[in-house]
Amino acid sequence: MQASVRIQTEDFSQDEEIAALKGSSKRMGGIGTFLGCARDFSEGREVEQISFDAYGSMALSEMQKLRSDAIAKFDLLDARIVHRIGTVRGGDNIVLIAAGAEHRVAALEACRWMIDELKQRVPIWKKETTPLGDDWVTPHP
Amino acid sequence: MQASVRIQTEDFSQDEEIAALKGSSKRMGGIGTFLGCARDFSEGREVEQISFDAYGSMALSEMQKLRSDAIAKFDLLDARIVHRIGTVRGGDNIVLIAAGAEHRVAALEACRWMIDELKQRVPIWKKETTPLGDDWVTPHP
Amino acid sequence: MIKVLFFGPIAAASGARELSIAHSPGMTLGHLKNMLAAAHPEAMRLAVMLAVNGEHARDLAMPLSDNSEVAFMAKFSGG
Amino acid sequence: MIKVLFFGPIAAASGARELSIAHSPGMTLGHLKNMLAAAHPEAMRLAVMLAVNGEHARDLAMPLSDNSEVAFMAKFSGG
Repeated sequence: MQASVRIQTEDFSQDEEIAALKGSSKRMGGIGTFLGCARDFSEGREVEQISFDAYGSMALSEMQKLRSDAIAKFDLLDARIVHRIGTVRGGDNIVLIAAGAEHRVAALEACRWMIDELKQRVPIWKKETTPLGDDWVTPHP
Repeated sequence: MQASVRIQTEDFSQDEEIAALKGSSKRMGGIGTFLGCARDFSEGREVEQISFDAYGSMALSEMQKLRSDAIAKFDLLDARIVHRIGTVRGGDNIVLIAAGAEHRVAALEACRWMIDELKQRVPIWKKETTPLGDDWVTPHP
Repeated sequence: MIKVLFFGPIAAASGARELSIAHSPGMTLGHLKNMLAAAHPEAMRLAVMLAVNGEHARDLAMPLSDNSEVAFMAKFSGG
Repeated sequence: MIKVLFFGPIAAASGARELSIAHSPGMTLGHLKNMLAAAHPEAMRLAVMLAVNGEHARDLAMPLSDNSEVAFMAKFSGG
């Protein structure tokens, strides 16, 4: 079975991640997931592809801390985080967050919290390629 | 492709539902899902299996309204709802809610709203089989 | 005739999933409910929601047309 | 030597992903930042986050040991 927290160039399967998550407990009544995908349009411009750069070792350790923090904060039974790097195109998967809990509220709130925190804490950078050239994305405050 | 809203005895694949959801727009940047699963333990008792009964025609039409309401309320690009009936065991899938939007907040909030509303609006009933016998579940207020 | 539907806990308590009740002129949802409460008191104590022809109904004074489908439903527990 | 890491927008602006800077006794994170700002002013204007040996660092008075790995990072945009 693959690790609960990963950074990888290849795509992932939501079914496989959910199966791994479920494997950790039969007390799991609710699983919340967030899947971030590449949009083919951003800030009014067509986007041909998106490339990701990461400070790999720090990103992985920050994602591992984030998973542990979420499990403790929301009393989760398990959680998984997978982020792709390299180059993706419109419609492709970028990031998957999954949180499993006894009940739905914790699972969904943890999911929301993890994706918000990931954007703040994890050293990954996104470059959009448009017909006008490449742009490193500056996140909105 | 299968319908966006379904009631069925057979299991479903999250990957297939997400692929169908994504097919409706390349502007989709965030997909939130909620997966409800059968727990093998409830209210302090072991649960051997869970059976669902539904007022099929009304349940389907209420789920279709719920999907349309969520799309309008959260400005979603698409949404899907699948609920199983019949009998399931610990760890099995029961219900999948998926919401796709341009951005993550709408996708995750819609997901939370849809599962809460589904429990209020959709005529489906759950029976738990425990070592002490069968119990129709009375939801907490 | 009025087609009455019972599901889940109400079907279990009444031992029936479907009943046919004769329609009479001026019959309301409240009349039907009282008839069923007399015949199936335990089951009908669970009936906190009503639907007429697949739509939620709350007004017991609602007149019922012949051939209506009326569901008496326990609190939902899906999801 | 101090190993300096640049990623994403900072690597693009500086044209470098990794630099080796001689370590000197008493050297702080602030000293290193000033040296790099002189050599790569445009890139270093983007550096709003710092990490020393893979941990977030905020205190510019922090002394740097020899062989430290220091990353100067633009605002994150993953997810």
